[in-house]
Amino acid sequence: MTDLLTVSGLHAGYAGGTVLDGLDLTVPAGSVVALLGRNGAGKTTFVHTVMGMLRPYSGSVRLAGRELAGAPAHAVARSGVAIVPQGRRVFAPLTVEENLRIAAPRRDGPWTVERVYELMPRLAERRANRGDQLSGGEQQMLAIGRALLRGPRLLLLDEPSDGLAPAVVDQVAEVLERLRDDGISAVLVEQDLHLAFRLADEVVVMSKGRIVHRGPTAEFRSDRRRAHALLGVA
Amino acid sequence: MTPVLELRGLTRSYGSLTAVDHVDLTVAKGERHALIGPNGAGKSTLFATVAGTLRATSGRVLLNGRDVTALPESERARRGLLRTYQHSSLFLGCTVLDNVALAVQRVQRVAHRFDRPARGFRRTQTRALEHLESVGLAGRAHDMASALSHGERRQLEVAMVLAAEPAVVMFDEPTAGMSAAETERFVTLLEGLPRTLTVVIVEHDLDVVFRLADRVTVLHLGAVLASGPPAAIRSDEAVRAAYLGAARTEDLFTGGAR
Amino acid sequence: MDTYLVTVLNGLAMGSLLFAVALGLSLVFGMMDVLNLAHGAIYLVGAYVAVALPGDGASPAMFVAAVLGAAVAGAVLGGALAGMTRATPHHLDQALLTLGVALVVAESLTVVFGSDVHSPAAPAPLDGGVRILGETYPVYRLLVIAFGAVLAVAVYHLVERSRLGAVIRATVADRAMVSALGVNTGRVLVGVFAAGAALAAAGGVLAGPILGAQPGLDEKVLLLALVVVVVGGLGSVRGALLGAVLIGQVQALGVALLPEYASFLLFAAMAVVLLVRPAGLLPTPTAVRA
Amino acid sequence: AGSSLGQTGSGGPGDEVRLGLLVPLSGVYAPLGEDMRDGFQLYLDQHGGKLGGRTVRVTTVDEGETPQTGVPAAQKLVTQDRVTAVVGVVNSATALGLRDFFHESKVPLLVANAGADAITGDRRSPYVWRTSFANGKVGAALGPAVAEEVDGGVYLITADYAAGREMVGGFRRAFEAAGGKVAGEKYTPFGKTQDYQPYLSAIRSSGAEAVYSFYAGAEAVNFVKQYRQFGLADEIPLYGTGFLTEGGVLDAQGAAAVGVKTSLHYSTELDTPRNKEFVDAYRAEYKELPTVYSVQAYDAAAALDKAIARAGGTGGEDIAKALGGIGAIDSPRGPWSFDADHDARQKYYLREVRAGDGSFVNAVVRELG
Amino acid sequence: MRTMETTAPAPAGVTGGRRPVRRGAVVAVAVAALLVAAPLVLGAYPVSMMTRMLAFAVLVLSVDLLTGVTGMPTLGQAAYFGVGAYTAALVGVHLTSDGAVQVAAALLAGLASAAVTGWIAVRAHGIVFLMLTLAIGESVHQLADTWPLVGGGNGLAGMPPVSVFGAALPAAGFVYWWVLAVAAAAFAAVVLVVRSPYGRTLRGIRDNEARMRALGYRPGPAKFGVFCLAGAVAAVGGALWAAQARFVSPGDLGFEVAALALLSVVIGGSGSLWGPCLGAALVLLVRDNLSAYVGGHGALVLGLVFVAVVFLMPRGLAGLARPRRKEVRS
Ligand SMILES: Nc1ncnc2c1ncn2[C@@H]1O[C@H](COP(=O)(O)OP(=O)(O)OP(=O)(O)O)[C@@H](O)[C@H]1O
Ligand SMILES: Nc1ncnc2c1ncn2[C@@H]1O[C@H](COP(=O)(O)OP(=O)(O)OP(=O)(O)O)[C@@H](O)[C@H]1O
Ligand SMILES: CC(C)C[C@H](N)C(=O)O
Ligand SMILES: [Mg+2]
Ligand SMILES: [Mg+2]
Repeated sequence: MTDLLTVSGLHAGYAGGTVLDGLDLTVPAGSVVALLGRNGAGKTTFVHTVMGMLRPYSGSVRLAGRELAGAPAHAVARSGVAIVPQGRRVFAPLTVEENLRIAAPRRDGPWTVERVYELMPRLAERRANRGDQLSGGEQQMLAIGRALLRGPRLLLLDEPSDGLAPAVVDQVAEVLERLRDDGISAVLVEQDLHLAFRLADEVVVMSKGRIVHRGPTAEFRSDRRRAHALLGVA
Repeated sequence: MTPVLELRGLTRSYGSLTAVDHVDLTVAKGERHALIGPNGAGKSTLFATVAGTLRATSGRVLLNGRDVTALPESERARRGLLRTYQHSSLFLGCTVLDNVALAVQRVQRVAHRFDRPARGFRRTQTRALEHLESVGLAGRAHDMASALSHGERRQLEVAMVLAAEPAVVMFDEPTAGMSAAETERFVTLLEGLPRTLTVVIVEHDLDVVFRLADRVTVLHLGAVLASGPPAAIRSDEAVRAAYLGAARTEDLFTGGAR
Repeated sequence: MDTYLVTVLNGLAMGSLLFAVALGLSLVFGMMDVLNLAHGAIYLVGAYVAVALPGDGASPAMFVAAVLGAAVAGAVLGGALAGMTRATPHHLDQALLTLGVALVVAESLTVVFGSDVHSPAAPAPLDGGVRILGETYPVYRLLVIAFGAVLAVAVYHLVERSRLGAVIRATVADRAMVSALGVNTGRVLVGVFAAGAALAAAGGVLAGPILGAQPGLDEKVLLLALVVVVVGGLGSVRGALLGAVLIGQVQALGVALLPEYASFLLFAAMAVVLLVRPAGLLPTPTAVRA
Repeated sequence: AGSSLGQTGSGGPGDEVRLGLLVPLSGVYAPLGEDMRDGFQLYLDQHGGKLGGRTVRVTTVDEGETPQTGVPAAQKLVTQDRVTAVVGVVNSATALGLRDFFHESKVPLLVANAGADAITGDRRSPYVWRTSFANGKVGAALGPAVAEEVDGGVYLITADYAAGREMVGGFRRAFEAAGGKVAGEKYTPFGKTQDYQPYLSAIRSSGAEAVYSFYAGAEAVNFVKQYRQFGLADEIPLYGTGFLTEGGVLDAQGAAAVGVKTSLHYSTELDTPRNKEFVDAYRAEYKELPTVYSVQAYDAAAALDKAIARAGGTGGEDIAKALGGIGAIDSPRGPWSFDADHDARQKYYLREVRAGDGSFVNAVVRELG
Repeated sequence: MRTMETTAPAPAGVTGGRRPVRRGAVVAVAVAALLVAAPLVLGAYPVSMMTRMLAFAVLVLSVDLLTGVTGMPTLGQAAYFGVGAYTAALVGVHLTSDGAVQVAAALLAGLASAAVTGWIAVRAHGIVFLMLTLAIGESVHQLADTWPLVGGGNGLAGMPPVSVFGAALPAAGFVYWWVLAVAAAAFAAVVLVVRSPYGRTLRGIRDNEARMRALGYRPGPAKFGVFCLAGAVAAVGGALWAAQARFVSPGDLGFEVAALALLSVVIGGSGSLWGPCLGAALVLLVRDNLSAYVGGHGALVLGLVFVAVVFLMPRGLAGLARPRRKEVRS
């Protein structure tokens, strides 16, 4: 199995301060890696750096061998990476429909706006609402739909279940499972361990900007004590 | 049992959409009341209408038996009715400490004093630090709020609202974005709060809901679908269909003792 | 009564000019969230292009060429400004930056053209007047009205009805996120900026025969455009149009009816509108946040 | 430079005379300032760089648009550059604001444009002299002539600021004293009016037989052009103070100004040998026609020339005293002298804009009273 | 003057809080000493220049209080500056040359005029507030320009030299000391307010007014209060300006003054109080002095300075005092 994403020696942070301190991570093609860790561990920083939304101080980010570190986000996006950002970041002044339309690439992809509506009918009902006239959960659905429309090879999911009702989490999980089966890779940052374990092939735990654990999901689940220690729960 | 918060036929529409539809709800003093429901059910809208951020289309809000429907948001807050935001709403250009101190100094009635530097108001500073301590942010007191991660902001949001010494506090998905450890701390914090304080909480994390709540109300399409003790709600078929979906009962971890 | 009708007509002409100038400002401010204080200076560049036309009473073809030339010059300046304003997302810093550029541009124009007042003539066939309701009215101003109407329709469709418009609005809301959707936001920014500046410069040529060209005109025009934009509501084409028509009438009809208060009218009108509708007459719809 | 705790005064005696030229080089008055600078320089050039037999060193500073910049600039000339006398000042408020300063510093100020009546009226100072004009007098000069030429009411319109009100006020007094009737009056917002159509409509419907106005700079251009564009020029004759059609303003107005009649103390078209010689010299040097502003500064140099020659030394006090006794100055505008108020006592001319060869000029119709 | 430690939002990570404060205090004392000693060594013109800078800095201080601290960008403070200047001049011409009386009268007039006009403006936000204050400023300017009682466009002249404790101050250096003393007092007062709980309230309003309401604050009165205070401070600046120039004209409260004041705040680094005061000095220096060397094209220099500041000092002059860090995209 080849690695789709290879990150090595990544240093990044804000205003000169360092958050990621020489981080290495690989995501094999067709697999889902769950990225876990306490608040402030640096998960979002990592995801943003891969996406090109934050310029790393140093290090390498390779997608299928192509160096992306330092490339602007639109270039990263065009090489097949899509993000469901933390905090949703839907476009407030645009309608649901417009939010989706501007995400859809001009050429045909596997996803269409109609298919997103089918997946999340709630969005179809609210298609004429502006982004900021949606409930929190509806915004999260929109953010997921927007990323799917990009038809990515690599999905960066930063807490996609945040704010979703349990039933919807279920639906989303099903979709992601199907995508995984279709060969899409993903980095899944999650606090909902049910969802993380259900989707991930491997679990990576971050703490203070470093990776402190990496292993198959089943192995991670087998040691409750270690897992609790890693995640900071007594 | 004295009702501290009563909603009578509370309704709020956005144009043709009635997001909150004739909701009647009574919350007793000291109660831990959970509000759950599918996305878009109207939970946040309900909170905003009760808090006074949004005007009610019709219906009334009673706080300690007094009608507060006509009062602006700040007046309701002064009477102890406060809420947190689903999307953190912080003072991003201020320090973490200042965020909490803003709440504290209002309660201590020194918010408009300008005869001494703020540092000189010891009581305010210590109180604010205590609140930060309680959510685990004391170490970041002097960082800018904008430098907090998403989950840290959620914690600050909690500290801020508690620092405003509410009589009734409405938490809108407080643990969304908090890690397991932080969620645990939040639940412990809530459990430790005195029973003079009334809590209404919206949550999608059912573990939290069922651990904390005395009573649970389910909102669906803006209206109350069911209301009752947690056990009754958990087994309610309608609730299951509208909200819970496939129950996730399996144990997360397969090995080791708990 | 007839007197006032001609005044109303004239208010339309001024409104039309204001629209052309304010539109660019409104687009750049409302859509790109950059307060471009160099807008007036770019307008002035256009006005001086009209001055530089060979001789008075140029041919219409020459005049059209001047409009296009000015638009290109404006676009170049606007593109440069877009590049510069990327340095900072803060409104006040942008104000400082664009004002600095405005001073440099305006002062350079003075170096080249001197500080004398210039007043280019309208293209020869349009330089006359027609009798309307017993008064002589300059033909050129009628043309300006027509131009404003065409511009309004065209831009409305482009901005508020197309995918490009949606991308632009999204870029203001969250630039990094749009970028993460594969859109080169730098280009969007430059494009909108260039278009806005091109409008300003073209407006300068168009207004040349009416307002002339002289040092200091840039500030006056900028101020008027700001008033129009704020009164109309930021970022909306219809708002800019309504604001321009309103301010045009305030300065024509209002001045005719209340000459003693002429100097207070502009700001009084603005204050009244803003007190009643703080977001302007026709803002881009903003929802109440829960 | 020493301390700043003592009184300030002008530079001590010496062979060289240091003069300050305070004219606007930026802002709306810059065209005036440039003409003044050129006029002053021309006089110096014509006299070998010497005034009253002494070598002159000129420091030019920018007056800017308002006293905000003008006053500090003058203070710099006096306290830093230690000049013996200052020439210039376009803005009346700046001149008025500087009065006390020059008075107390005992440094002569030769105002070469600013027209406020009060500069040489109520608060006259032994140190402040004016080689230009007083607003009211320029306006008044035309009053009797218009009363005589026009049969019917005259409409008054001007920019709403001190100079506008003084000029129109001066005109009105003289005009009404000569039996003229005012058909209406309007004061348009100063510096804020670009479109005069509402006022032009009002003029038309007032039934006035003539219009009297004062504008300067861009406002003058717009007013005169629109006066023609809206068809009034062919129906109602336009009179005004000379600034309405002076210098660069007239160039910009072009044909639209033809027929406008104004009063002023100078015109390039004055048919005297002294003026011809001046115009030729000026043209040769600067490739353009002089303006009244050039002449006012030119004459300030001439006045200083005489005063320095008369004065025993080059101290400010001596020169100020000497200025009172210099008698008539043989100027391109015709002979003039300082009156008791330290103002220029001079002739005014009735001028009419006519097409010259290739450009437009203020032809001199006749002398005014 | 306890200046340096006033960098309004505390820099991130104040772990080593001690040393910067002490260094700041040293710099503050040094600056204060230099300011006091200036007239002993400098000539009359530089000292009068510095006097104007101080007066203008007081105006800029009031703009920073509104713009940087409270988040209300204003183009109207020149109006209150003018009110103060005219009041001081009127008192000087008609009543007394006592500087303290003039300053006190100006302060009250500024307070009153801000109170009368402020209630309209404080209801607005951002650019709308900016435009409303501009409207106030232009209207007051128009009034000054046409009102005969204050001399109209010709301005108000004839103010005798200012006196302090009965002694007239004829020389530039003494006027300077008087202005320095009052400006320092104004600065100290504003610093105190900004660091007080009320200052925190104002920063809260700047960052998130809706949230303030949800916490039980009434932002309206708090904003009105600071608006009045800023009006009073600006008016004190105006009185000081008048004390130096001994002449007031509509030009002193025009748009240009308002704009330069706002720009000084940005140049200095908004919210830091001392930065904008430096910005004020820089702006006046360029406008009044450099202009002479470039043949009336001072605006060109000023424009280049503005552009340079944005690129070289992203956080204004105040930013230079903090360790420079790499900027990153986010
Ligand atoms: N400003 C608005 N204008 C129009 N419709 C709105 C507006 N705000 C919310 N809505 C709609 O009202 C409904 C209720 O929204 P609300 O935010 O109260 O839901 P919620 O129960 O909090 O959902 P979630 O669990 O997803 O946060 C949603 O369908 C939403 O789309
Ligand atoms: N814009 C910023 N400026 C400065 N520091 C920041 C910024 N954003 C995040 N940080 C800091 O960087 C660290 C990592 O933040 P990050 O958002 O990557 O954490 P995270 O693991 O995603 O946390 P969470 O679970 O809360 O989302 C935190 O200590 C945070 O305080
Ligand atoms: C003739 C004008 C240029 C006079 C000038 N406006 C003044 O203030 O006096
Ligand atoms: Mg995160
Ligand atoms: Mg919600």
